[in-house]
Amino acid sequence: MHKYSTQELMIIAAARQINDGERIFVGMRLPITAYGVARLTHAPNAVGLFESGVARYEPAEDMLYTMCDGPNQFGAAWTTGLIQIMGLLSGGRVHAGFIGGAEIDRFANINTSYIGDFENPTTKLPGSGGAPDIAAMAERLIVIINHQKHRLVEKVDFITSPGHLTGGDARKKAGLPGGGPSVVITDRAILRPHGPENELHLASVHPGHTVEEVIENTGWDLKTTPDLEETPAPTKEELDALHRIDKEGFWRS
Amino acid sequence: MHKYSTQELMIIAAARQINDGERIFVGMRLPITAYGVARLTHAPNAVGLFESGVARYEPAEDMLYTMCDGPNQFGAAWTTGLIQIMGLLSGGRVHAGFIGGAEIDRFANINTSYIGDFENPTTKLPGSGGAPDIAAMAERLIVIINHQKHRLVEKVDFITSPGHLTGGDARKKAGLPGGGPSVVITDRAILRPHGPENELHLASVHPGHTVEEVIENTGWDLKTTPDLEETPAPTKEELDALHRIDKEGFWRS
Amino acid sequence: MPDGSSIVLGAALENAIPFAATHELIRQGKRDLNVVAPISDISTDMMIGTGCVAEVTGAWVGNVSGGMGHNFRRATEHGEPNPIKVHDYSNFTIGMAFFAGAYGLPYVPVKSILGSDIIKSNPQIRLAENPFAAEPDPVALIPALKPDVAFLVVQRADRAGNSHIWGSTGLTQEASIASEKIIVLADEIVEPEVIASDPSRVLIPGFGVNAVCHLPAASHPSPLIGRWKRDNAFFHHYHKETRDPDSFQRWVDEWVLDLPDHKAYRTKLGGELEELRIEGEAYSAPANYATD
Amino acid sequence: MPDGSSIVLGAALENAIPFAATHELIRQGKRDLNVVAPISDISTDMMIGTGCVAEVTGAWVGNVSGGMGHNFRRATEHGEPNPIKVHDYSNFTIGMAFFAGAYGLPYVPVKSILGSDIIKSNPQIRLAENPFAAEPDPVALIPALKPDVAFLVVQRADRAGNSHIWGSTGLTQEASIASEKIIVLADEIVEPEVIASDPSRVLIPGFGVNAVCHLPAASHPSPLIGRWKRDNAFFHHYHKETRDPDSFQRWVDEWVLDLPDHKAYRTKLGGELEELRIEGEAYSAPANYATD
Repeated sequence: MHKYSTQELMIIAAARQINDGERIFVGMRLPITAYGVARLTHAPNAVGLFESGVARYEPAEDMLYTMCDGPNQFGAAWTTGLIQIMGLLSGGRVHAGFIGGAEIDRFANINTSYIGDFENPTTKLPGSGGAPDIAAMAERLIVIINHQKHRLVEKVDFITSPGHLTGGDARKKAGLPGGGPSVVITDRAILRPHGPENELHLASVHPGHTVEEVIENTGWDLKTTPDLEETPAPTKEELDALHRIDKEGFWRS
Repeated sequence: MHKYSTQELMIIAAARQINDGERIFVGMRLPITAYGVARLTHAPNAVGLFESGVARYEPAEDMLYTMCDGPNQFGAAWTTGLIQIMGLLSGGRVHAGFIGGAEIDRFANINTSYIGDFENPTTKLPGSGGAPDIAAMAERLIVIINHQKHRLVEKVDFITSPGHLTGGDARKKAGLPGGGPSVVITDRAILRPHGPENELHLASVHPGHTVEEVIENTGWDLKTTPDLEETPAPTKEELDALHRIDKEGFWRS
Repeated sequence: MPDGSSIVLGAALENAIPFAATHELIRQGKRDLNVVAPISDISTDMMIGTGCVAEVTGAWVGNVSGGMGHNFRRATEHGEPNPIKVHDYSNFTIGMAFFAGAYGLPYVPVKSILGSDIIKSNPQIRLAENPFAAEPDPVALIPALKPDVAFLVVQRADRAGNSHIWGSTGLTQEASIASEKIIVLADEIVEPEVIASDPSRVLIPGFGVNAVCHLPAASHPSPLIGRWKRDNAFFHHYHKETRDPDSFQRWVDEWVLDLPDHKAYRTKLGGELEELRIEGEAYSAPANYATD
Repeated sequence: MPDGSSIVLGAALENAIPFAATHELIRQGKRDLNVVAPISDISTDMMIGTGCVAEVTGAWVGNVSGGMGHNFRRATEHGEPNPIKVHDYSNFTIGMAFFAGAYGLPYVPVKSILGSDIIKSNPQIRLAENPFAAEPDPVALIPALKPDVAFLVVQRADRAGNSHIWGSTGLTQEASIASEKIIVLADEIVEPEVIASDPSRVLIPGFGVNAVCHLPAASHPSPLIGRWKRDNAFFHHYHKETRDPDSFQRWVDEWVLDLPDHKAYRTKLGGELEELRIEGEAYSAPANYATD
């Protein structure tokens, strides 16, 4: 067995959500690295889309601080405007999007806007960026978030990016074309919507973590899927790919 | 006095409608030549816009058969898309547009679509192109048409491009932002909307033509403006500019 | 491509019209097509004349050099060779319809078709009130258009369809992205590095392209910026030779049906085509994409 | 530019942010501004901290390298130095608002903000039904945004403001054209022939530009493709040094208020700036615009 960090496991678990040939809406940091790992392993024909106006085949050669940095633009498939790239999303041409968040609730609604009342917030978060658009329009949504009780909550204070709203087919009723969150990857586990209510269930526990610990660190009464499993540890191929992308070991510690 | 053809007079009369510094939506053939004459004489800071996605300062160096020909693109200020250029029009940034037509009526509505009933036309004309957009949105509209009784009619069969509709402030009521036709230049005369009804009146008769002849060749009871004048003959400067543009003498005969 | 498809044969207006694709569709005897574009010059007229077309969705059909399109008139006025249905748009409103189709908007509200009887002849366009205005403020709602296949001519592409285009593009980008499939006709096939050297010159990325064909002069007789001049005489010749159905049949036999492919068409043009080839050099100033 | 103006300080997202303009507006002590952009990184945060801002219209305010924007939080949570009103948009919806403002559409109907509470926090966005759908089909109507002034950084421009930009542009084109005035900050001033050699690389033509300033590295610490790398350390430094109002005041004194102009800022950066200068060469393949 190979040594890996929790962050590395999260990235690799996220990379596994990408299928070959798919168009993926990639956010910053962790998702961008996950995209790179997927391209270098099982998804050599995936396409990465960045809302600022970039589409890439190969992952960038150098470390990126933002999606707009030179190395993400050099040799890109397309450098264009936001409307062209987010328009692919809005036009239903994007298979999956990656987003993070400050809070997520049991129907996978995500808050990156306001803690407390939006008219008088206790904490003002930076805001939405393009996350609502990605959550609304991508065929499926992959969410990455750190697993703490104050982040995985019964009900978010503000739905920045719609998950399954009030559950069941609420998304469809609200007129949302995209399929919504299909998976939530945390540093402890993988959660998936399950059953007719589309409530997030525990689907997989990362090696070294327990079901009890995951439930304790979740802000609602977390149920498990019938086929609960342990997240497979990263393979050597996956870790090699990650180390090729993450040259400086940013995600290793 | 200098020799000139009727076509040359029409072009020069049209060129005089362009003020310096204006953004002008230029069509093909006669208007493109008129734009060139204006730029080389009294309007050296005008900008020419072409709906295919071209903006130019200097007129093209070579003969153009269409606005998309290479000489109209080489050295342009901007080669882009239709939405960017027509969007300037739609956004209220265009001072004047030039259009022609097969039929025009006494409120300066223009038909380039159907003669007869549109569901069963006796003649199907090529259609609108961008003319309705230009007629709707430009601050003012310059119309160029040959002066024949079957072209200047009481009421057009089909309003492709709106003039003053049913007259008066009908344009405003219809929600049209642009000011509508300000002048109609023919091979015999210049007509302008006049009075509260915005009906086309005879404003200027070209040298060598008479008021009676113009009225006879108009399909409605054409009235004259109080300050009816004779169209000033082209100056040497104007004719020189035209011959610089029209190198091959296309408009001379 | 099945009969009954809606197709875009160029959307740049008078340049880069994919005549090579037009000819091939005529040779294949496609039927019941809906030809969708602001203006595709005589490309549309010759497809109508050969009975390929059931519907025309656009702003203008004719011959930009010669005026009227004779086949278009015969079909709309007398139902010859078959009646066709015309869906009228202005250039800006069909642009908004493609924009909406490309980028997932159900419709776009515009001002620029108000007052035009096109609102009457095209029942797809609806009048509504702008809900944001305090006073009555009419707008016209243009629903999204999503054609089945777009054909476009580009100056250069790599084998994956990553394409460079320069010069005015009309509605090429919006019409292509709105379409379910995109077919690229490339004047030149280049190495991927050439395209990747300038990702801002890409109008349509390869991942959206379904097929790439290497076809020099595919836009003849329309021009392709920096590659081929407009063959104005050819347009006039077409206008003169298609005044009646018989002469049109002779024209289309000679220039389309009796030729096996676009290579034969280029060979038949011979020296006439060579005279249209742009030999001069007027290169763009380089842009640096270095990262360090 | 009067107090109370609505301004766009870059709309490309994380590159080409016109920090030189931000600094100058702070020095001039502008008040009651409405800062409009999807994301302008710490440009917005420092304008809020110096009391220039009454309203923020956008999708994200913070520090892309460091996370939260401390001044943004102080203003929204505690009204320090003054309360500000936030008009929430997502990136695509503010894009559509600029598109509508640029191209004369009163509003644009979108799907992509449905289900989000942004519809509640921003009453400008209204829900409606798609009149073209047979079944109930909700859409969100995004009204046009038309800011007063847009500042943008370009790699090169001529003295008339005809500008070349390459790399991703976010909403630069739509936000600029939507604005009443456009101010160009050019990294390099070139002869008109350089720009005219490639009219397809023009994002904003000179006839729409109100002023051009020659300001190298005007986007520092954000990157400018092919010219300047991102100064990531500077963003982290800002994050660390602006945690409380006093330390922010020291930072803004040192880096903005105590400096007379952008030249002094560049001099102060000195070798740090030189290390960000891109020295390499990775040129675009030429495009030929010859006509004959």
